[in-house]
Amino acid sequence: MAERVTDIGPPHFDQFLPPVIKDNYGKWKYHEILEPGVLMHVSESGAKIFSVRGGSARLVTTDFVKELCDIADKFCDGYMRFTSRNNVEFLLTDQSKIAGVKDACKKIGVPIGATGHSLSNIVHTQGWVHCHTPAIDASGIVKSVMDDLYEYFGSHKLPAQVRIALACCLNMCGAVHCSDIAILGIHRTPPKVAHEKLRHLCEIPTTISACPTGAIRPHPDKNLKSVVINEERCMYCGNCYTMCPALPVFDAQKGGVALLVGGKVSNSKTPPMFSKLAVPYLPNNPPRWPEVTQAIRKILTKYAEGANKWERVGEWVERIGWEKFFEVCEIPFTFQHIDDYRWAYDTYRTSMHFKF
Amino acid sequence: MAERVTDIGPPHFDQFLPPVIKDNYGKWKYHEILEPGVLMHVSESGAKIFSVRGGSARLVTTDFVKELCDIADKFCDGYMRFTSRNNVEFLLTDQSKIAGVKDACKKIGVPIGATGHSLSNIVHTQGWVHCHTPAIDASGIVKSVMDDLYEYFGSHKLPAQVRIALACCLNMCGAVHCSDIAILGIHRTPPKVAHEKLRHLCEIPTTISACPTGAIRPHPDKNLKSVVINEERCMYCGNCYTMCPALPVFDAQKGGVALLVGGKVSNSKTPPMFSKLAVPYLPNNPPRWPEVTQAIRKILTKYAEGANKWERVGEWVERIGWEKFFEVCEIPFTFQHIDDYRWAYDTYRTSMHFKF
Amino acid sequence: MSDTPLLDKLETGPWPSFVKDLKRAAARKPAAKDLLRQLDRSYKDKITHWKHGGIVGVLGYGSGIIGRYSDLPDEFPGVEHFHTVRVNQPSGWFYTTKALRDLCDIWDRHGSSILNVHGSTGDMVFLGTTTDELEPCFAELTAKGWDLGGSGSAMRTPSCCLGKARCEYACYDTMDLCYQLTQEFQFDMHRPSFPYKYKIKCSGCPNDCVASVARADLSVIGVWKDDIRIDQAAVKAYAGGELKPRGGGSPYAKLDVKADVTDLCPTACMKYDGGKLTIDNKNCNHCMHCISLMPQALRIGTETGATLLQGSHAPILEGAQMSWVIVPFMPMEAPYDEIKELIAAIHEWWSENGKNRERVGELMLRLGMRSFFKAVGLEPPAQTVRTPRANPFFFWHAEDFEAEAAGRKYIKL
Amino acid sequence: MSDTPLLDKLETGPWPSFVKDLKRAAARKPAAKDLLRQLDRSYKDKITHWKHGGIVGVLGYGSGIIGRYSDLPDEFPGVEHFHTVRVNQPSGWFYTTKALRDLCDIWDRHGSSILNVHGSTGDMVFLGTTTDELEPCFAELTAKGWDLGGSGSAMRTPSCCLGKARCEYACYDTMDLCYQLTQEFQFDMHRPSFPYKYKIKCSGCPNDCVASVARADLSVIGVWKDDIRIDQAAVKAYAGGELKPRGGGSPYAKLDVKADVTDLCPTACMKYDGGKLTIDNKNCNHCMHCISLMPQALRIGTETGATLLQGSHAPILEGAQMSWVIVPFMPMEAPYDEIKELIAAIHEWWSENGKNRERVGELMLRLGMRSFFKAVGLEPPAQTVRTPRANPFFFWHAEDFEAEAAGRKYIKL
Ligand code: SRM
Ligand code: SRM
Ligand code: SRM
Ligand code: SRM
Ligand code: SF4
Ligand code: SF4
Ligand code: SF4
Ligand code: SF4
Ligand code: SF4
Ligand code: SF4
Ligand code: SF4
Ligand code: SF4
Repeated sequence: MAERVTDIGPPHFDQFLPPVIKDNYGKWKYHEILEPGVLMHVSESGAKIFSVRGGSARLVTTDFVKELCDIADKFCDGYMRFTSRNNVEFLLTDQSKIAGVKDACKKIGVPIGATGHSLSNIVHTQGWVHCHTPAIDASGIVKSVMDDLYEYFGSHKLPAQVRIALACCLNMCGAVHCSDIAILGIHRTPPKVAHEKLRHLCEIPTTISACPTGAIRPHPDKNLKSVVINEERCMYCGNCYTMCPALPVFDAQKGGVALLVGGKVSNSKTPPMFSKLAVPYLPNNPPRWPEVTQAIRKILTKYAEGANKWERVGEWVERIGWEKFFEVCEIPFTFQHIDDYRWAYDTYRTSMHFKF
Repeated sequence: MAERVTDIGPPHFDQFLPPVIKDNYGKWKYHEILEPGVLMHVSESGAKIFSVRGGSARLVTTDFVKELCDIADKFCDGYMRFTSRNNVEFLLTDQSKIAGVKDACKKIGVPIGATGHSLSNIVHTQGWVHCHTPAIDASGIVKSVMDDLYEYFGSHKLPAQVRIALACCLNMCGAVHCSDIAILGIHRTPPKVAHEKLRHLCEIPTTISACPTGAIRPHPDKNLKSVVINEERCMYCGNCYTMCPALPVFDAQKGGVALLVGGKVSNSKTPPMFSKLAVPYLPNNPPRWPEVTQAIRKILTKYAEGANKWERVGEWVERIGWEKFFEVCEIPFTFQHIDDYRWAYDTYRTSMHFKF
Repeated sequence: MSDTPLLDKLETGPWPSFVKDLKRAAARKPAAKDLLRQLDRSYKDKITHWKHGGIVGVLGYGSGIIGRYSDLPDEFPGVEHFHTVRVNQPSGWFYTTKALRDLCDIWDRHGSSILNVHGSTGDMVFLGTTTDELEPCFAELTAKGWDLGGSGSAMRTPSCCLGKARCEYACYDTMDLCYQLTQEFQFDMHRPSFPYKYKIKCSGCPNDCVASVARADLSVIGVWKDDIRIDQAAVKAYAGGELKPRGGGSPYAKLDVKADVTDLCPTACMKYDGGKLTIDNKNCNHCMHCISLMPQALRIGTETGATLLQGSHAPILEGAQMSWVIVPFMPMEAPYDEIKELIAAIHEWWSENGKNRERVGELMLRLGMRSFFKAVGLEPPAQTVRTPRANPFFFWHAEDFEAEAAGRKYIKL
Repeated sequence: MSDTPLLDKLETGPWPSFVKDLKRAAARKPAAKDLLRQLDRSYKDKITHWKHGGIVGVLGYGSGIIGRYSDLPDEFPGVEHFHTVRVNQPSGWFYTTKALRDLCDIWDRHGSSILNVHGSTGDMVFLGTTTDELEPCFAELTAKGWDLGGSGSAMRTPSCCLGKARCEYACYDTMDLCYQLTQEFQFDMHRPSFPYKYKIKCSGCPNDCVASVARADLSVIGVWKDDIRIDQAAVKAYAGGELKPRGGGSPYAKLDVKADVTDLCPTACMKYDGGKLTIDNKNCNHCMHCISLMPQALRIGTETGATLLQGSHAPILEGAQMSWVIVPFMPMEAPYDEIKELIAAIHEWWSENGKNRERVGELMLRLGMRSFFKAVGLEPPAQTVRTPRANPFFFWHAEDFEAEAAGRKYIKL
């Protein structure tokens, strides 16, 4: 047997860079967005690179990837990349080939866009396709929302860029917590303790200490070697389930979607912001989640109407005030909106700076 | 014996109001500040009331109060009041008598001012005059600082009003936590346990639970009926001493003054703000506390030079950024400045919005 | 040589000298003399010479008096006992000289002749007397119509700005409300039975001239709901320099209406084109900036009342808090039943749930806002938060699921 | 009737349909077919049908593979085992078609033919294979020069924006740093021995195109220290409308340099009088707004490097955190010794003090910043805080008193 190769890390990126990049590495001077989805970067040397950006479902097949390769082979000397939001980019130096790339993309159903003031691809997670803790599916909701908001992907109509992300449970693998609009799968009932399984599968001290609110206690019946959950304290985070498979936190009826809005990560004008709870609950309604798509469309539309130029969703909301945001979007204010976790105090209105 | 009178509350204010106020109660239309310390309020009816505002040490004698009464009797038909910052106000309707009031005030050493863009009186507390927990005196520091900054009391030179407050310990009876400049007496050493006294004077569970950081434990020697203090956890708040006289938290050498800046309570432009730690320690140096007066003068001067029109101290600091404030005032940044209490996270810089 | 060599250094300088003043009392009162001597000793030792307070008071009251004893009674016998008497001030700190002289005379007879005008909470504080003088002093006070303020775990002396008495910005009658609430809660003020202290402060408008947002468990701050009244002619006069900004209280001779007022409006809801000033009042957040700079051109609206905010206190134990909005708008007219009932409900909830020495604001944080709002029967207003929660850790109650079954929706679609 | 009646509804609509795509794999792969069938069942039941993951992996590695088993293996035998393989992406997600085809071929041979391009951390995620295929798959990957990414309590796959490869804003070579750090920490990536996961993300400038501030225990964000370079002629061209704002990426045809740029500068450090644009660079906070709107007129400075921020993570357990500044400026040149040593020191401190499943940011909060800065040998920079503490509860150590004795002053007088 040949020696096993380990710890080599990924290939060096150099071998994947088109010659124009190698030649102009670190020398780019400025860029233009020629049309939605098409970027031109110009080097100090005068060299140019064109990038055509296309949407992808992210959950794809090798067939699809090979189709992308076909396009890159035909127009881009075999060079392409993916973006930090799971879009694909075709890299080329011959401007005349842009049309060809766009046509070829159209044929395989890849929409062009995601630049500038567009709605880019939805960063998302596994959902029912691969994970054990989701409250919702990921890919199906993403498909439904992007179908509905398709017009914004391939245009620059919005007051600023808009970034939606989805996470199927509170672990937030989609890192939705700083998104313009966050789609979050939530459980709403405490875990049900499977005493028989627990004794075999779980370490009781670890399970107890996993709970951020201290809701888990050893079962009073010592022989059971299990735990009980103080349901009043549980906020359904599922962290105990991560540590102990005998504590499933699912409820097909009560689980669903929460929407958080107003987050961002860029430093442009305002510092990075967390997304804040906007809609505490929408039903989990496969295969097309109509309530979710409608609610997002409503928020996005109100934003597009109300925001100033260059204003991100969160900047718009902060400017008009959350109480006005709720009014404009017709979202009733509920107890769920009021923070009662660790740093709750900092969210309270300790001023007269509010509107009626 | 006559029946004991209790629970009558204070006299109704009506009997203390001058006729012009009774007649124009709720009908005031606008005011002017005729000169520093002199206000004119004009009613819808056209009636006017003039108020002459004078400074007071707050810690006074009946002799002094009677001197004030003499002035009010002579010029104000016996009407006067005190303000929420312990200044005295003489209320009159005959504008020609203002000069008389001012002269009379001068004679008894009462300075005129505290209106508009001035430095008003320093709200303060008992200090060594009457309290059991102070790290510093109150009245002496106030006198020293006001002597030093006297020019700002009777003028409108500053970019906005400036409010200084003093509290002689962390209980903060002066409510200094929202002041433009806060003078705070601090202890810097853990309480010394007087085991003999403790057993007689203090309830151990109450004492233990008084400590916000959980630094107090029952003494391992049960017979002692006392406690021990984990010195690493103690941040010298003195709360245990409030509950238990056997835990004095004084140290004549180490105690001293901290300055916090940038607080406000009005809603003008910006919402109310807490004061933040500027100078973590200045020596406790009676009778004139030169380091304290110099540090305050320095901060006030830098503010007066650097602030925009109408900008309160906190608004100025927030605009230029704390790192620049430290630079401008030549205050070295220390570990003490970095929050490590309950809501510390919200004070951290989670952005690229800083200056070099 | 002087008895008080260090303090003597505080006799000079332009600011009123408490040392000079107190020396007058010292000339006739041994207590005042020994106070200065002990204070001088503290200046030398850099340490207080007061013992931890003891429990003293007047008959039937649990508050109003702060006991105080010297830790050097042999050296300073005049201050062996040196208790303070908190005299509840009248609303707005208005006095006649007659009343003030009465008070001085009482204190000359029964105490050190030293006092604070006023204490931080608002009381007139008589500083320094002995235990046996307390009852006679109290008797004389009540005879003249005065009563004690609060201390300990009780309702504390409410205070207020002068409001409608002399301020054009007052959105409700602060002095009357303060008086009425003080009367309403006399029992709770004098018989400490709360988990901790409870303070009320009433400001007539968002300028908050009694700093209520920072130091009152209940902050009552005046506000209007309708439109700021504009006198366009006066706006012109400001723009032209005939009227001085801030009534003349600033170093700036002339107002630049755009740069100084509309550009600094925090909601950017004002417009000034050099001619007419307009305000989009629905977006105004009542910060008062524009009104303060142009008091003759702008006036508060006419649909007025108050915002209730709750929870502020000094940093012990959880860190300082400011009060936060619990009722965005409440009309504020005598007999003030609504606010009185609410305060009673708050006290009930707090007394039932509060731990010893837990301020109401700390309890709200510990139990959560839902518990509070439910208990006192208020709807949670969107104005209570500056921003909704960022974390996803929210609770669902059976009543939420029932409401959903009955049709509750979380957004109108 | 279709096997997947609910999923079929997702085949229509303009956005790429994963259902349509996956059906192609389903036609040749039983695993893919059963994945769709089981997913359809989840759509019906509104519940996941995956069991809690088990521990599987390749020899010698403790990470890179996520074990996954169906809870309905009898109904969907094709996904009884359905593990994922995390393939460490190349810096900036650049590929040649040759490389991509190789990867696809490997996955066609050893897995379901389904994958994510890419996972949220950055890996290319091969979705769904059986335990016995793991080792052969890994062998083929390494043979072609690929390796696995991280999982579990380990160093996770670092990622980066494309930086100098195609962006004029890059303040350092993100792709190179990402590669070098990935190589440096191979051992820690594949052998979980940290208290919890540790993520590094590298963005070339404050636009932060890999969202590092939100989701990296160590966020490396490019920045410059000197002046923004201005091309005044281009400024004129923007003002005149010859150049489009944001390179043409907005709905707005023409830039109003004052209203759109200088008035929105968060530090108000820019001036434009209709002619020349000036910047008070000492007060610029590098927000990038002006540069983004006028990329042909403004360029980042030339004294460049990176800011290090630490501590971000998702909400479990204490609530989400963003990273905060720990080193305002570090030059960032190969061989990157300074940052490598700092990371090693951080790991040491965290490994020694961190509780099981405690992220480094949570540990910093628990032990306090002094403990952290001391341990890793950094001075606390004023930039680490947005604002100093408001509470008065600060600690003093013996070393502070010693420093005072040696002359330390807390303000220069
Ligand atoms: C390709 C990509 C980096 C990569 O290595 O993959 C990228 C590329 C560029 N970004 Fe970005 N950004 C990319 C993700 C991001 C992210 C991360 C994310 O969305 O998760 C952010 C932070 C988002 C946030 O704040 O929530 C981001 C915030 C920005 C901004 C700030 C805009 C703002 O208003 O806040 C700019 C400036 C601008 O757009 O003018 C920017 C500017 C740019 C420029 C113009 C930089 C340049 O000169 O080349 C690039 C083209 C932008 C465009 O398409 O309009 N990039 N950019 C990423 C494309 C993602 C996608 O497919 O949609
Ligand atoms: C007399 C007094 C109320 C009382 O019942 O005693 C009072 C009276 C007035 N205040 Fe005040 N304020 C009084 C304490 C306060 C306080 C409380 C404090 O300092 O502890 C504040 C909040 C301070 C803070 O934010 O930290 C306060 C913040 C204001 C403001 C907001 C100014 C700002 O820039 O933030 C205004 C508006 C203005 O000055 O134009 C104001 C305006 C006024 C006006 C103009 C109201 C009016 O139309 O009559 C009064 C004369 C102001 C002047 O002297 O320039 N008053 N004012 C208090 C005088 C205190 C003193 O002797 O110095
Ligand atoms: C006399 C006075 C200071 C002054 O010189 O004006 C005062 C004096 C004392 N305060 Fe105070 N407080 C006084 C107003 C305040 C204020 C300001 C206010 O009420 O607006 C505050 C901040 C606001 C608040 O309530 O939070 C205040 C916050 C405290 C605290 C901390 C409470 C907290 O929740 O953080 C304590 C500690 C305690 O209660 O154990 C305290 C405790 C004390 C004690 C009783 C000392 C103790 O540990 O038991 C002091 C007695 C001193 C003495 O011997 O005379 N005092 N105290 C003020 C009352 C005079 C009056 O009735 O008018
Ligand atoms: C595959 C992936 C989602 C995706 O579809 O892209 C993923 C999937 C899982 N994540 Fe994640 N996380 C993934 C990126 C993230 C990110 C985003 C990032 O790295 O930028 C985050 C938020 C940032 C962060 O690290 O805080 C994230 C925060 C979590 C957490 C919460 C950690 C926290 O401190 O709050 C957990 C819970 C845990 O570790 O026990 C978690 C746990 C998990 C587990 C292992 C489930 C579990 O409870 O053990 C998921 C396995 C799903 C499966 O069966 O495939 N995952 N996870 C992402 C990794 C792909 C890759 O390697 O490229
Ligand atoms: S967000 Fe939750 S359910 Fe979704 S992939 Fe991550 S851990 Fe799994
Ligand atoms: S779901 Fe979360 S809150 Fe509920 S018991 Fe489990 S760990 Fe605790
Ligand atoms: S601040 Fe402290 S020392 Fe000063 S009066 Fe209040 S309790 Fe006493
Ligand atoms: S001084 Fe404060 S922190 Fe120190 S032991 Fe006493 S209560 Fe605890
Ligand atoms: S709070 Fe408002 S109403 Fe009261 S005195 Fe101050 S400015 Fe006037
Ligand atoms: S009160 Fe404040 S918010 Fe309202 S219009 Fe005036 S400046 Fe603007
Ligand atoms: S983070 Fe900055 S350097 Fe990197 S791609 Fe985005 S804009 Fe360019
Ligand atoms: S980068 Fe931001 S802060 Fe700096 S000059 Fe430009 S807009 Fe202003």
